[in-house]
Amino acid sequence: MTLALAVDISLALLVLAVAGWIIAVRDTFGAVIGFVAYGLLLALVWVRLAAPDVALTEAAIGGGLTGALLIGAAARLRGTEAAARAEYPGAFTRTLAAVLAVTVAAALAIGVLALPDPAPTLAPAAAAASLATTGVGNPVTAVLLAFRAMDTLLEAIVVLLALLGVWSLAPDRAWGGCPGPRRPVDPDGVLAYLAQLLPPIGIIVGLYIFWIGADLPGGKFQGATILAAMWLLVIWAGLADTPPIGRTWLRVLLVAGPLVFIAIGFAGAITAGAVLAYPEGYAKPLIVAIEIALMPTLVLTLALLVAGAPQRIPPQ
Amino acid sequence: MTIPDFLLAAAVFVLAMVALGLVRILRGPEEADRMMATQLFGTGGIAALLLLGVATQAKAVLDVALTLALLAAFASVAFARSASSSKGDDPKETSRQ
Amino acid sequence: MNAPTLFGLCAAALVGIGLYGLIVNPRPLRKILAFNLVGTGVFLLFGAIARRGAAVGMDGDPVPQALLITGIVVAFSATALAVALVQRLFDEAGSVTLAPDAPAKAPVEPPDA
Amino acid sequence: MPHSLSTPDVTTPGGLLLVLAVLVPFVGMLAGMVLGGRGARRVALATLVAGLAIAIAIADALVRSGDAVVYLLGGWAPPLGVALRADGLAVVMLLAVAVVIGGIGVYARADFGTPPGVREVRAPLMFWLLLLAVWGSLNLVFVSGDLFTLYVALELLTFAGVPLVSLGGSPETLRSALRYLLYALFGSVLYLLGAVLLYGAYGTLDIVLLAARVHPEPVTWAAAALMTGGLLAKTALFPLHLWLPPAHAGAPAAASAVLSGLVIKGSWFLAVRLWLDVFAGVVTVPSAQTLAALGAAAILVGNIVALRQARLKLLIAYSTVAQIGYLFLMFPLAAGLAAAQLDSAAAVNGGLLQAISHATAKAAMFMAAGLIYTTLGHDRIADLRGVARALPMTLVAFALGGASLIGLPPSGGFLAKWLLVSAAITTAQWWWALVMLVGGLLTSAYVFIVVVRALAPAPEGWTPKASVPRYQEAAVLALALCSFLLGMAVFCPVDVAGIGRAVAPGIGSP
Repeated sequence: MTLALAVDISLALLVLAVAGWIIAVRDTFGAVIGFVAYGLLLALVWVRLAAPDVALTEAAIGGGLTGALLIGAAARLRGTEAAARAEYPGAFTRTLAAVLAVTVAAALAIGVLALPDPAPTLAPAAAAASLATTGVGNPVTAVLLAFRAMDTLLEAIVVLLALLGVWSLAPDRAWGGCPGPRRPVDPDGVLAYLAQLLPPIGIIVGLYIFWIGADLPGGKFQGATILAAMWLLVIWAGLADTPPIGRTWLRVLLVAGPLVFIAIGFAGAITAGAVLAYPEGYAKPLIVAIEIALMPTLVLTLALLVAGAPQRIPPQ
Repeated sequence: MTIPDFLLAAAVFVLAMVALGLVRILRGPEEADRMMATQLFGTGGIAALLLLGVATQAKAVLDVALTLALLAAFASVAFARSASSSKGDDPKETSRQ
Repeated sequence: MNAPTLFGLCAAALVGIGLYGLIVNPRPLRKILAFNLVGTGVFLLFGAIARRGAAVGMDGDPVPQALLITGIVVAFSATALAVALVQRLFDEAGSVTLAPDAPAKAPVEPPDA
Repeated sequence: MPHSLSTPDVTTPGGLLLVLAVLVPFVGMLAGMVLGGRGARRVALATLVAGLAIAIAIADALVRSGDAVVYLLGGWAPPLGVALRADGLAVVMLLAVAVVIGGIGVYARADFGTPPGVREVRAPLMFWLLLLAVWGSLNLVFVSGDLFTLYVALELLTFAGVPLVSLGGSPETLRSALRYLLYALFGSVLYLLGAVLLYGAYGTLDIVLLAARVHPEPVTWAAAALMTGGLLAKTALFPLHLWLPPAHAGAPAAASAVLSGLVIKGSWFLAVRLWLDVFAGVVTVPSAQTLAALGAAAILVGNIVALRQARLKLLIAYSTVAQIGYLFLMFPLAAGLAAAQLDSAAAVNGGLLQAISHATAKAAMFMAAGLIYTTLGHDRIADLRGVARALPMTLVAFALGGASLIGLPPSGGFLAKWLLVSAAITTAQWWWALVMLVGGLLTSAYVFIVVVRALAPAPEGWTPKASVPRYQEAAVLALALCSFLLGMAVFCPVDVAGIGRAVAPGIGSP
């Protein structure tokens, strides 16, 4: 057994232990905190699987943003814990669930062991196509914005649609108002201090991760997540408020990214012969342009998804 | 023992320490204990990550560590916020103004 | 055993653990957590498959890696929508139970009332 | 070779229309979001017209070329790129959805307006944006040729459908929406798991390439089982149907029409696509029989529970549970025909017709129930007296829709059930015919009860609570007539649904 394998095995066991804890623990808050730790461990796993782009995404979204979202919800729902105890299913259902879970896991395990060797891969095709035609050094970015640009466009729409869904949960009287409760400002509090200290660093890191994405691991989703987290930090410290969702500037910024993406996509039908194709020599600048246009959209959407449904009309 | 091997061994050691932190999470009893344990967990995880990164000479690992460090702080802010908001203000109150 | 196989098996176990929690735990927030566990299991399996596809100097197949980023963002959106629904339900009803509290049928009235 | 999609990997004339069919509704949604309030409704209604025109143009391109319409996005061919493909099945669904969305849009114009003096109201804005989102996602489900893009399409459909359920905002609808969301997420994660396994085994997510590469082995079976299971949860096939009735019955009428008529057809269509095109040579006749057995149980349980409902909207919702069952009877019939070396198109067309006639009929019935609710102030079946007098057109529409569900000639439901029953008899699977017969009888019982109650004269001095605009009634009647006259499709000179599909050896053949 090599040392590298020892690292992997201890990591896998830790991941499984935390996952088991998340399911088994009685207290929901404990489970959520476990999930934050779980996200961190997964980022390590992704590094071990030589997927730094995914590791960055997992570190930013899995542990960070999802964790914060769930912590807030668990805190608010604390009072419902006791009532749920009575609803646990009986031994029969639990046994049935266990049988189903074990069956699926076993089938998957057999599937994993039966995967063909050598593994089918698109790496050679992507390598040949990406540098030659897109000029983008990071093959993952080339896949996201050239070969499978449609998925990325649709994903931007998915995020926006989810935000619309969250907004649709506003009470009618709060429509057009600000998401989340108003935070009292405590200028001397630790939170306010942190909210002044961290964002400048975070913004630089976020922009850096975004910018290197064209050639190295990184990109708009990871960068946007970091920026969104910094904005939320400032909001939670009470130093800024969430924008009222009725504002035109907000709506314009929210749709600008996908619309620019679609516009550049259709321009490709004229200049390069296919929708979402790029004319020769212009691939890299156009890809960067799409990423820049998507950036504000993603930052706003991701942060507002965490902020939740509008709850109050701001005083005029 | 070569340098990468030493770094990998160190990573295993740190992961073992992280596992001890896990036990702390499991024991509780207060939510703040758990959150502190997660923070410890975060620091240990980042350390392990950096060790692995240097051992395997993957430069991007530094960026991952940077991101993790930033967002670990963010998650603890979310925790602090929830701890303070659960004491006083009823979300229903604020929504009815 | 190599790393992709190891993490592939780990992924299978994660899916199983998540599925169990998804079915057994009645609390919506715990179901959301369990769904996220299943989701990460699926992603991890895809990641293992990507790693197996390492070729021509690349450490992994970039196509699954790119799709994984999309998948993680989609899973986050789903989580955010679900959490918002749970919170609104709590605000409106004061509880988050998924069990139908009222019988599915409206009370039947006599035909000539 | 079990190759049922005969498509070359080049962009065909009219291929660009497929991109438009997917993106135009989404662009409408984005524009509506910025314009807000009244602007969103205007954009939505304009998009309805444009979308219908696009669907017709695609159908024209398909019939003209006699082969599937294909578009390679970015000029990249699969497996690296993503292809959009529309064969006959997809085009028929595209057209049907465009028509139904159009009808719903006209109907909803009255219910979802922004009152004067207000800039923007939540429910109307959301309805129009979500309607466009549902449409774009459905079109994507129909034309996408890539399993991961289809996963994104399924998620889009979920995210558009869930807020439609909880549009009213009451605790019950929120609970239904949450239950629906959890089922749907569970379904899509299983689907994705299957797709991931397929990529691991065969190195592609493209449907045509996969169809050529898959062979019967444990990985493929596991993938097929997981994907099918996930899609069944999303389609609400018995016994995974529990989320559907409260979710569909609690929404506003137009939203119920979208959910019950259209949204569930997305995941069903994907199941059909997988079984006929990807796993044709892999799945076995017994597995197809299992699907149909669940369908038969859905028909019986759904219809019986529908009969016992006291409220009209819940009755219609349970009838959806039953009608979904019919959609799954086609699998063993197509398999049986293929196994007997016969053309399986009859069974496939039967299933397709069932999907379309149910979409039109169910949308019409839900909207009719909405008009009845507005007029009476309630929808208690025992208390429907006076409806025939106040809403004659609506009651006719309800009856026509019901006739299509029962399967009376010349309705689309009749032709669908005729094709399925004859396939059942040809392949000596008479028990499915029997189930359809019993299902028809049960359906006629509850449609009859509703119509008879509604025909009773109103009590003395009764006046409607509110009057409804004529065009709403007309939209409902138009959709119901579509469903009722769909049986005329038998006179269609070409088998549009079969275009772009080679005669498939189909399920069970090696």
